[in-house]
Amino acid sequence: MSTEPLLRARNLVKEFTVHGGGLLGRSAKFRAVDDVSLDVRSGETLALVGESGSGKSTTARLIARLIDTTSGSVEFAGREVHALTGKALHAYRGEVQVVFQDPYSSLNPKHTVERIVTAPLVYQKRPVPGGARAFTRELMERVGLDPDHSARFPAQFSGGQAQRIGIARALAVSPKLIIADEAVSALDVSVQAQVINLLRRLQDEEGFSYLFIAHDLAVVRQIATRVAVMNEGRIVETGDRDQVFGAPRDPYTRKLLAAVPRIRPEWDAARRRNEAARRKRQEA
Amino acid sequence: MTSTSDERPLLRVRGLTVGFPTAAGTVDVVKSLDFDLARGGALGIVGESGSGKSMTSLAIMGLLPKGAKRTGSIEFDGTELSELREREMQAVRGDRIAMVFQDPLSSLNPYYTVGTQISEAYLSHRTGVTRRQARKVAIEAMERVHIRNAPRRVDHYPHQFSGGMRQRVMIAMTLSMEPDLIIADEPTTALDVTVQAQILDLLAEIRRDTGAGLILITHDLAVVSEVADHLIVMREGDLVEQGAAERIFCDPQEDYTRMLLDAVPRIDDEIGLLRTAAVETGTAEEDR
Amino acid sequence: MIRFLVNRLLGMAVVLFLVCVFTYVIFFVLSPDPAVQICGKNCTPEAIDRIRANLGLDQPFWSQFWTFLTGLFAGRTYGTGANLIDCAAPCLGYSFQSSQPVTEMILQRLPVSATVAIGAAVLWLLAGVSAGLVSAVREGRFTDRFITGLTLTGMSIPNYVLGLSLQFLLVVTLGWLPFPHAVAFGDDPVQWFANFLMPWIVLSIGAAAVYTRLTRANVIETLQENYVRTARAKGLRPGLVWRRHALRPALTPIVTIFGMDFAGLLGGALITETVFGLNGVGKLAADSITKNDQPVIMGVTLLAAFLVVVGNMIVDLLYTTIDPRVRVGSAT
Amino acid sequence: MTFTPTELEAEGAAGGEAIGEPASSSPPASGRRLVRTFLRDRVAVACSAYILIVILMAVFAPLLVKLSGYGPLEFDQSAVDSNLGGLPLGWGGGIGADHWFGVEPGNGRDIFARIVYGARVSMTIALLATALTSVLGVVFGLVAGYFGGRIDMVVSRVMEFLMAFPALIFMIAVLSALPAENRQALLVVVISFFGWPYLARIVRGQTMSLKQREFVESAKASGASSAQIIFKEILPNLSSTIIVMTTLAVPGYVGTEAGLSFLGVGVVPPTPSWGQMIASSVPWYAVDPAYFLFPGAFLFLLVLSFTVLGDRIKKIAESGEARS
Repeated sequence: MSTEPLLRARNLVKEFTVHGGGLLGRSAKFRAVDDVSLDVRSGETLALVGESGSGKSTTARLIARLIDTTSGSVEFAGREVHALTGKALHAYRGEVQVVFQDPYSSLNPKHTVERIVTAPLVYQKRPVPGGARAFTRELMERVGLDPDHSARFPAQFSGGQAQRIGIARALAVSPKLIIADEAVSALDVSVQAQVINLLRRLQDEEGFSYLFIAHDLAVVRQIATRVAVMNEGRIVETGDRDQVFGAPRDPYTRKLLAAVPRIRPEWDAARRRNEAARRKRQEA
Repeated sequence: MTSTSDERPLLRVRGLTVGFPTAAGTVDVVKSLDFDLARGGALGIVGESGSGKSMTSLAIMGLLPKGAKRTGSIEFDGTELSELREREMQAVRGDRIAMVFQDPLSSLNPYYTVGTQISEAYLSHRTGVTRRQARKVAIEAMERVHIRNAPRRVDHYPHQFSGGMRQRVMIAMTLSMEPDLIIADEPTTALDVTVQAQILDLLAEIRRDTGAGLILITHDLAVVSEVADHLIVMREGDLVEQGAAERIFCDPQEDYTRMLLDAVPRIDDEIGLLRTAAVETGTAEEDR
Repeated sequence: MIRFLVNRLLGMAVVLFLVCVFTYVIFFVLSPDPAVQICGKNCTPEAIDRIRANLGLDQPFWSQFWTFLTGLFAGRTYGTGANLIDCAAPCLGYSFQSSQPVTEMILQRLPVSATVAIGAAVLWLLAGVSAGLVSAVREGRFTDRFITGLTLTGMSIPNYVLGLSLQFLLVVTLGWLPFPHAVAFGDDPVQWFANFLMPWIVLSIGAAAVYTRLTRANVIETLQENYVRTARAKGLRPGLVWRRHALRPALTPIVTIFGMDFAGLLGGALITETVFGLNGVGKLAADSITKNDQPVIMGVTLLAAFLVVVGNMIVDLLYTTIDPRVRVGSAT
Repeated sequence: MTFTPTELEAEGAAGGEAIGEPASSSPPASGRRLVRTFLRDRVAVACSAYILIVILMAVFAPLLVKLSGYGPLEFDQSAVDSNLGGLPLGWGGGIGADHWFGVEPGNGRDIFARIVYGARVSMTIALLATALTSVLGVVFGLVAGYFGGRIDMVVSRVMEFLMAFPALIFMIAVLSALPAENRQALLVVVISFFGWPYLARIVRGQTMSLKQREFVESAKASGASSAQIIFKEILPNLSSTIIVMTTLAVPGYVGTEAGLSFLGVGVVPPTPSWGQMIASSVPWYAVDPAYFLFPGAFLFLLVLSFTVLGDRIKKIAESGEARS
């Protein structure tokens, strides 16, 4: 892991104008992201946590350059992202991919899996290695989908499968950074666990970085290398995962952690004992 | 309420089945469910999407969508609900059994003040009540769910409240009648985690103060572990496992329950590959 | 609230101004020279020039438009000297063909048009909303399908076809109704009703059909709302659930559309009045087309535009009182 | 009402908005299944059949007229009674082997021939106006909805302005002021000029909501150009809306053309048009109802067929999208 971060965001600010309407309407400014700085290192997972309205998704969109900043800078591999134009911007879009929250909303309902998965390559004007069909099949296999379903439409898949399609699409251009915006929040818990494991495995294989946006601290703890906590547009605390979860410094982080509902550890401990005993019985 | 013995459960459900007629025959979304809820008890119904947990609650309330067929017995405080006529059921709803829904914004009518909506049940279940009294009841209910400035807020409209406050309004709505049973269907799913904690505390407080029974329907095992003393695990309309909450969390008997418990990411336990029942690359688990 | 009102009024003024410009430009550019028309058959170029000067037609466009605009607010005069014609505010122009200010011509005929329009509006509102409610209650059953069929027919039948058919059937063949002519309500209420009944039906049929469909769709949709389920969960009587939680949200959009449709009625009145020979503003416009009396056509167009813009405005204001989400902004 | 706006608007408000609202869990209805559903619907088939007949009539008008023997502009004084002010001789306005639908009172022109040629005018104008409004509506709606901001403001204001106009009256005013040449082309232009906002508004609304969906962001994040996003990602999701809206627009335009011709500002005589035939039948309807009934019935049935067809297609499209 190099010391130079892959992505370096400095003093990001995003203001939205709230229109008063009409000819005389006064417009107010709302600061959704307020002086946010963060680094994502190569191969790591930085989790950005916060409640709704904390500005975490806006930050993600600023970094993906889906929206423009009010001020501040985003550097990717040493280049200022918001100064990029034309070819260079196009190339940046091939380096950074986004996996969205709602698997159905993020897949065009009128396109087949094959078209969806190869779309980033088409938009990047790159050739599809080995032809669209074979390429899609290979990607589908890698994310745990039946490759024979490549001609199906998104609606014919379950939520977890659809999210796998979204992940496959992100992998198509072999990006260096994947921004996962609440990528597992809409999934049932058993499916969620599978997708988290898939995300981790893919990172091990490919070595890309994640910017993992989530509101669920327990999920974040399973996947993050480092954690940044956001509240009302600001980052209140950044640190290694174990530090943030084990010894949170900011009162808001502490409040957030305290609020997480939890299964009592002693129950989990009892369950592990019982499991072990059962396994022993079965072996006997 | 005083006449019934304390051993008889508040709610006794036997063979509850809910089916929807389709072109390919009736599809059962709840299949022959049996369970009891003790007086003042808190029952958690847990399951993933499509498990039939919400339909179970609507079946108890007699609020199933058009076309749904319900069979089986639902005995509430000695009365067989499935035999009641619609008019008699209306007297039970809101008065004896109250319900809190998942999405507080869409569950509140945007055209009326929260005060109107809170006192609505009171006005229609009690005869000879003046509007003034009803308004007082509404304010009291709002105070009980800790909405500050209740006498002023009572005249506000739902869109003027935040998500958590709206859910408090929904709960206040159930309180105006002092029900014996509150059914909460995913009451905190749409809320932020800090607000969720407040609402869960509030539900616990109300149980303590009123002695009402609670059915909490949720997909979140961690939430249910904090609230319920008794648990039902459902999957695709079937009851997988039921028992005391501690027993199920400590010693689950069914593979599905174990799988669910394994899949829950922990905030203060080991970190590792989340154990999932299906082979992770296999699609069999989700594929239908 | 006051800011909102001022905003809306300003917006309305801008739209009305644009309407005036737009209309004026079209007539200025496209219509044949009125001077030639006035001059008649035995005309010399000098005579035309005299008339042009008299009417100010030799002035540049903007100056003419300015005169027209001031005429709207302060009145104006046409011609000079002995031929001076006074056109009091609001002056919409002067019809040289009938030697009358357009405003006066319109005002004379307004009562008939108003009777036709208001009666039709009442009829379509009552018929449309009640048929829509029945349709929604009986969703999917025979009554619903029957009403749906009727609405499709009502939407499809051109109102002059319906008008002529009704006249042939009820007046010529069966003799149940008189051939419509404008009877004042004060003179003979029964005759008044009998004479206006057909025009009302003809003018309202299309809108009634549309309102039926709208009501049906809105009610069915509202009944699916979560808050209706909440109301039922509170143990409210079905009547109360319907009245309070289904009807009000479902009918609100209808109230608002009604304002616009009512304001836009003049277009429909044009055909209806022509078919029945009722001497209203619509008939005036239709006759002016035949006679190519441009000032009148322009006057009626401006009136119609004015009605629609004002109607829109009223709807907007109404909406703020009906829908609390618009009336009171959110708290935070 | 003869005129479209209210109806289209109502359709848009009631159901139109929902059409493209993509059901989160639905496969795009397969074309073949839709066709099958459609063919099972007897009413829809009957409507299509009638529309087809009128189209065939329009296309083969010269041929049909040869068969029937009289052209649309031919006078036949032998078929009318000049002593009775020109009333057609014989039953039902002169229906017989010579004149299948009878003749016009006064000059004895063959009604069948005029109906057939009138179909040409009606269909041409309505279909051309529909094509033009669809192109304008889709393009402006997509552009306004996708780009938002100032472009949207300008387009929206123009749309509001045009929709706030009492369109029928204004069309009459414009047409009455315009010269009589090229009436049919003028009608198409004028109708389209006032007609496109109704489709554009709905396309705009749906584009705005589709733009919010994450697949659009995803395409953008992959480097898709605006044109690619609009035409490859968004447009396919609007197809059912556009089909339904255009089908529902045709009857409106048929009615508008007929209405304008009825009022004397549409198609100029002697070119036959149904609306104009009805207008000239007004003085005669008491003594010669057939003169009014034929064009009236043809016109009504054509509008009805298109309306019902649009309604059915809308239902099929909706159920196709609702199916999971």
